[in-house]
Amino acid sequence: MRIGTAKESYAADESLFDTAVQWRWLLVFFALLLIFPFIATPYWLFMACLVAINVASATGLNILTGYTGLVSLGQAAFMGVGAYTVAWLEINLGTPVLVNLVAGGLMAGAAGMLVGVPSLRVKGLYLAIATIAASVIFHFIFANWTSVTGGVSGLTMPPGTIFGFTLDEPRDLYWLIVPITVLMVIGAANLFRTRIGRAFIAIRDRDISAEVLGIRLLRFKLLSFALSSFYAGVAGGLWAYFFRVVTPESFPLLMSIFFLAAIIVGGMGSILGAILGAAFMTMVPEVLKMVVNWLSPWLPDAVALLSPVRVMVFGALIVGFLLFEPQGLAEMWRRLRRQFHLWPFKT
Amino acid sequence: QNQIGSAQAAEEIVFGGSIPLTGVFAFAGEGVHAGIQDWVQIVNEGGGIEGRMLRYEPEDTAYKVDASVAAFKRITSQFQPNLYYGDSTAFSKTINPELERNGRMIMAGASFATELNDPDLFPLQFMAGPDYTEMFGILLRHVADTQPGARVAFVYSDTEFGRDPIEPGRERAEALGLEVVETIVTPPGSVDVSTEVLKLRRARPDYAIFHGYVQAPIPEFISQARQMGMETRFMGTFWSMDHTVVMGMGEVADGFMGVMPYRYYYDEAADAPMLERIREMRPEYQSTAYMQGFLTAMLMTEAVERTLAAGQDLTGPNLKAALNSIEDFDTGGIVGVPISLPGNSIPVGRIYQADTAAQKMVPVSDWIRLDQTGG
Amino acid sequence: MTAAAGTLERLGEPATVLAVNNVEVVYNHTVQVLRGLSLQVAEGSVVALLGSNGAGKTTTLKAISGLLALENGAITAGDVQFDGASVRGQAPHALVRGGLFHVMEGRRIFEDLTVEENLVAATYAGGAGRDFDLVYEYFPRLAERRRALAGYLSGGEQQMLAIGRALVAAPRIILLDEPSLGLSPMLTEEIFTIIARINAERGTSMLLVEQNAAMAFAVSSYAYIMETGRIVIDGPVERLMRDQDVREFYLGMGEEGAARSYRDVKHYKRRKRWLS
Amino acid sequence: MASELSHGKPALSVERITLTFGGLRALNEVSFDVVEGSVTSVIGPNGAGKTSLFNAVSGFYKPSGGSVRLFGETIDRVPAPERARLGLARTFQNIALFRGMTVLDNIKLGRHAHMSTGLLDALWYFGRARREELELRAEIERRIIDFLEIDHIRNAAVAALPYGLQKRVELARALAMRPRVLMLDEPVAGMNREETEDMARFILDVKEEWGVTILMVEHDMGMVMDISDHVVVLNFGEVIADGSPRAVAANPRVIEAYLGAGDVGDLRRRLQAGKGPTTGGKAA
Amino acid sequence: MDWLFFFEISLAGLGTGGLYALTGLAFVLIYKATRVINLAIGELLMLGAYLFFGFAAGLALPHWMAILLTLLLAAVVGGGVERLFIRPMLGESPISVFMLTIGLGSILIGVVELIWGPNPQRLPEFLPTTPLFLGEAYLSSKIAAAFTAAAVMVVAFVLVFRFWRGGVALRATASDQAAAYSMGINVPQVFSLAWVVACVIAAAAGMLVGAIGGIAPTMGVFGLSVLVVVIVGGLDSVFGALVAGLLIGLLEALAGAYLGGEYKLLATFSLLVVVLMLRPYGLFGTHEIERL
Ligand SMILES: Nc1ncnc2c1ncn2[C@@H]1O[C@H](COP(=O)(O)OP(=O)(O)OP(=O)(O)O)[C@@H](O)[C@H]1O
Ligand SMILES: Nc1ncnc2c1ncn2[C@@H]1O[C@H](COP(=O)(O)OP(=O)(O)OP(=O)(O)O)[C@@H](O)[C@H]1O
Ligand SMILES: [Mg+2]
Ligand SMILES: [Mg+2]
Repeated sequence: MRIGTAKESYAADESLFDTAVQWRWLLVFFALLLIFPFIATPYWLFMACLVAINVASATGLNILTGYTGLVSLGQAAFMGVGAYTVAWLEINLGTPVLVNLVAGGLMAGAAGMLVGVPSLRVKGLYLAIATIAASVIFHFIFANWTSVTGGVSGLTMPPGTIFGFTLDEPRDLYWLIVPITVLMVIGAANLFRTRIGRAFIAIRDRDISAEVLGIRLLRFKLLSFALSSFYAGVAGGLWAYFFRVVTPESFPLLMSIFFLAAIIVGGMGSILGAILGAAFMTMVPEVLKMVVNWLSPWLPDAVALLSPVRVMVFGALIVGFLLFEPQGLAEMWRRLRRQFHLWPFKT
Repeated sequence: QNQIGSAQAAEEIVFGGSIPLTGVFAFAGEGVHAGIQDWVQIVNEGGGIEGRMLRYEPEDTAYKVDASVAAFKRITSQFQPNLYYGDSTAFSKTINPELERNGRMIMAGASFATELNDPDLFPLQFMAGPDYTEMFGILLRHVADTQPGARVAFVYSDTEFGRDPIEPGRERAEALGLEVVETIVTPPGSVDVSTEVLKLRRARPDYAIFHGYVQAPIPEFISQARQMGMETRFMGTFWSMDHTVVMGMGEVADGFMGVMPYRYYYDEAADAPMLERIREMRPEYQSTAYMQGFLTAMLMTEAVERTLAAGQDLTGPNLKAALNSIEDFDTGGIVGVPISLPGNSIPVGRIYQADTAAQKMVPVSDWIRLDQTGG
Repeated sequence: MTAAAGTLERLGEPATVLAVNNVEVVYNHTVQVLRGLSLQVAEGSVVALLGSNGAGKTTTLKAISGLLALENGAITAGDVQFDGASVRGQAPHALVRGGLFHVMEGRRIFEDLTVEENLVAATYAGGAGRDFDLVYEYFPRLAERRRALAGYLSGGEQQMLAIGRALVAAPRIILLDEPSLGLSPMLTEEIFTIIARINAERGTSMLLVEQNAAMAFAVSSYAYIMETGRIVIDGPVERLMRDQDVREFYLGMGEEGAARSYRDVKHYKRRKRWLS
Repeated sequence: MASELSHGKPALSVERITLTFGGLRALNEVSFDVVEGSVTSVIGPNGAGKTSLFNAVSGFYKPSGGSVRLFGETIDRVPAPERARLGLARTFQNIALFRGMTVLDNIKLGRHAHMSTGLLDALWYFGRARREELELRAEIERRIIDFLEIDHIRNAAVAALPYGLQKRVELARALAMRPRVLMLDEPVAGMNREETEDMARFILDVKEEWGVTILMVEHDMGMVMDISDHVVVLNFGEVIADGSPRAVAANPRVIEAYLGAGDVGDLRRRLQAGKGPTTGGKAA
Repeated sequence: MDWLFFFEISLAGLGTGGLYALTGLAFVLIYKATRVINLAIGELLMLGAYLFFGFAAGLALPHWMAILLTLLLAAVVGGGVERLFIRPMLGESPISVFMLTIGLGSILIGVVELIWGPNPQRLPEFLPTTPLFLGEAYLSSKIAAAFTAAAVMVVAFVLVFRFWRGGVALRATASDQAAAYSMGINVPQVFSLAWVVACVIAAAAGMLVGAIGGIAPTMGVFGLSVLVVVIVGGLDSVFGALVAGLLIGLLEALAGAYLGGEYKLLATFSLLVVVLMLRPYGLFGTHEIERL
């Protein structure tokens, strides 16, 4: 509970960030994003880009699963569609990077829409499993449509160029990936201030009554699928520029599970949740690895010994969050903020 | 911290590694890890290379490309490695542009993918053995030698790894006058192979070559085939030829053959002092992945030594050139013949066969050397 | 058991089956809903518990039957005694098997089980075994639809099924939460008649939560009225029915005693005396 | 009063609607008119098909025969969401609020079908989407929140609200739908006398001040008889009576099928006399 | 058309189908009682196989004893998992619980890798290996034995559900836990029971699967095919698991034989899509009741 935020107008009440303090923090955050590439090591730049890509994709999945209530285990496959589209365009047509990314997103969006078609009849976890089917089928296409996808060995693409700059290293790609992610996140946040976002939430809470209230179920479910896959497709396209090798094995089912885990750990149905969750889940294995490395002076050969523990910790994190912090990191963050705001009385 | 790092790097020669210590390929990762460690220790105990110590910096990747790249980034930003071990074909391909840009190191890895055996596309990489197609070549050469005109079948898993040598393998077989009567692909992770065995029985091959597996489902395959009374001889490629893996198949493994570029841990051949050394360091059995890691490290340090001896900087191209200059190199018996590395691979191998009674892999052919260009 | 209780009753003061003493209930460790609530149900009697929406009637019943824990609620003070023993620490199913049956608000029938399977489920409460004739005798309509999925029954039929399950369980006391919710006037009357009949014929005690005060008063002998978590007024039904506030707010009668029309209430508002 | 209205223009006419579930005939050739500006109530025993009728009218169920007209236009081919846009709003028997949203968002959702923000506008927000949202907000505040006296809970999560308030929010959401015909399914079920009085007042105000035609299903006979202009009685999916409240209440078939004795005092006397009921358990 | 071949292939397919059905049964049991989609079923199966491996190969116990101990320990694991992880999730959204089982699967993989290492292993032979011929048609005896064991268990369960009132208790609990409590049903006990029995079945399936294909920490992918089975059959239908298990086994075998191994998964998942389009709740699943 914040003290002393009397709203002056409805417009103020409807805005995303309601206080000057929040705006200030936001500015600080953006400033950090701006100077980050100049102070970070290549490793941290790499991780930052990876986090940003995952944030973009997780935000997309959050639209579909967190807000619309349609569980999808096909997010990785949609990323794959985006990545292949981008790689194919870059290799064969050499179209501009941004065009390729949009095309990747649209392609994935179309694929998502197709997968979403059963969602009108198939519900709940049946639908979740049906999306696994989609990822299996896409994997099959990736692996066997050799003339386009390069078969199992996939596509190796040249670096993208933008305004004459070659996007070769994370240091360059950062300026492509992070702004696009920021834009996509802002878009998602905006969405839930409007009728479209509300319709999604209504479908999540009770789809049949939503219909009687004037929401066209098929249209909005498909829209949610399309939008979520568009996000995945763009993220996949960024992924392609980032790694420059796209193979069928790049987007396994496990990756879809990863994104689902990310939004759960972060907090379903929360924009901040997807950001925190994706960042957290991307960083956890790395942090664990560091811990193991720090331990190695004491534990001889700790790397080899403690490695299975990492698999366990990945699982334990999901389980732990669900058991002890089911609202996810976003809720923890809010609690923290509340405490901060009340301390000692107000900021 | 960074300063300390680079100061060290000036002294030490860093050997980085994206090693799959967990995940589906962990069994290989562990062997490789131990092998590299041991060779590094041997070199350092011997005073390093021109007084410069080796420093091995591995990181687990769980056999995931993004984790491997992350490990690479971290290791390269913290140290300046000149040598690197990568874990998968996808990683090798992904990191290749970066390698060339970085220009400071050479890389080898756990992948014997045919694709990587191209010095033009992958100028700073190599593999410490034959590529998968060459493995097939060696196996087929052996088959053609023992039973000219034999009927062969390929059984492979539906992965990049599995599909790699199938097409060239077919051409190769035909060139050798062998008949490829069936190619059977199994989905990754499949358990029950009854239908595949039935298919194989219809084809009645004299030889069936497995590729793309570690162990499962080979034993079940063989056991069902034997139950059906099939006389087919079964063969495997490198990753399914480890002693533990083969013996782990149980009785059915008896007579299972395959190509192996290295000698087994327990080989007491007189010309293998290095194996003696390994047995001293590690009294228990070490896998063929260990040998692979060990030999990789050995070749890399040889390249470093040659580069330093020539008074050159430790750059990727220099190192690779030094590596390519290796000719008739004595591996201390790890490979039974002197080896050369004119391109990206060492197309040498030998056919071993399982003797389950003696619990040994025994050689059934001499060392086979493919001519280097005939991949 | 009922027979024994019956004799006891004749010997003197009826025994108290259920006693709620100064109970406080908190949801999610934060929201306090009951604030020191007390009530008693005598053996063989029907007691009504009335109160406006959100007063905590359902919460009271859940506190008694132990279902509170499922909604992250807890009794933080006071005690509930069933048959002389505290219910705190007893699992809900154990209470049911001991003869305390809760017919929950909103019917809560098992939608994807058939009518008959719903009754089978109730046999877990002990009681009459698998003989459902009694239920079908009270509710012939259920007999007709015994193989239908309960989810497709109409509201009234579902309510019958919910009470039918209580009959199968043959408990000593039934906690009834708004049994007339959504029922037609005739069915409401029917249900209440049956409630009275069960009470009369089988000696089953009842604690009845109901919005239809007139109906509730018709079948019960004693009533409690609660507001925001505590009892504000209680007494024998005869007395309450003469209380001016009760007449006005629960029975809808104007000051002059005749029933008030809904058309006339438009701008009329008077505060309840017990709140001031 | 009822007779005057019965000559008015029908806002909604139901014509020979038939609806079946498998073998079950839930509605059988049901016909009646809802006169513009009236409060029309549908009553009938449980399972008579009242809710099914609502569902058929609002397009959630597809009737197998008959047709529905809204202000003279047939809407049989109009899908449910589109009917909402035409001004057919409703509340639900079992509260169907969206539990993950605040009261305000629930109400805003009611306007959904009348809004035009497209996907790109929504992602960008500033501009058209924002303007539309702010207008909506202002209107809801002015016309609905104040009117239904729910300003203190506008930012509360609906799941935590007491039942009575939830019903009120449902009404608010239906009002946000710009209804021309408002269908209320058991608006006062589970309410005590006092709350019922509040709701009755809102319903009458909506009718009078907003000029909305009201179609209501309710079992609370006191309220139905007091505030309706017209009553339709359904039994086993068929209309068995149709007329002014007074006429319907006196109709012997209605009494037999639905109202029963209707005399609580009598019931009480019977029970207290210990006679035990004689009619208990009788099938309808 | 080579009919003998077709027949043999079909037999083999039905053999695997039996294992699918069995594992599907474990899955359905949990779903029926607790509405939990247990994505860790593959890992529980793997754990069972490893436990047997530990007893039979590690401790070199006689096979019958190893089997008994495995089943016993699996029961303990089932009870423990339910108590520690599932029960606290009562009332949470199905998605959360579904994710929880994914986490659980990951934990199990880690534990197994920690104890037994990451490498694939062979189970000691405990199934008959003498070949079996039906007329001229060959059938792997292991598959036949596994199929028989699976069939017996599945049929036993179909009967139990038909004639035992516990079946009603199970479904009642799944439908509405609070209401089940209020019927006097011991809900925690139903939960435990479902998990215990399901884990025992999964362990049994694990031993059979391991006997055929060997064991590895990754063998949980078997669960993926089982997922298809239970969706096609209907999540809450024991009979559906049986029918769909056999159907999927058959389809996989035929696709593998006539189209090639790469088509196996494609075929089963395509079937899944087709079935869901026609019957959104699987072949025999209960429709969710949707009313306004
Ligand atoms: N699970 C819960 N968590 C938090 N608060 C709750 C919960 N259940 C009920 N409450 C709150 O407790 C209060 C009392 O609720 P309760 O359901 O007991 O009222 P009631 O008297 O039965 O009302 P009604 O007549 O509407 O049924 C309400 O304010 C309600 O919001
Ligand atoms: N989706 C459905 N499938 C099958 N039968 C249904 C369905 N919906 C309603 N029914 C049946 O249709 C009949 C009418 O139901 P409806 O809900 O319309 O009754 P109602 O008049 O609203 O009753 P109540 O006053 O109890 O709400 C009932 O017998 C019910 O079981
Ligand atoms: Mg209540
Ligand atoms: Mg109704």
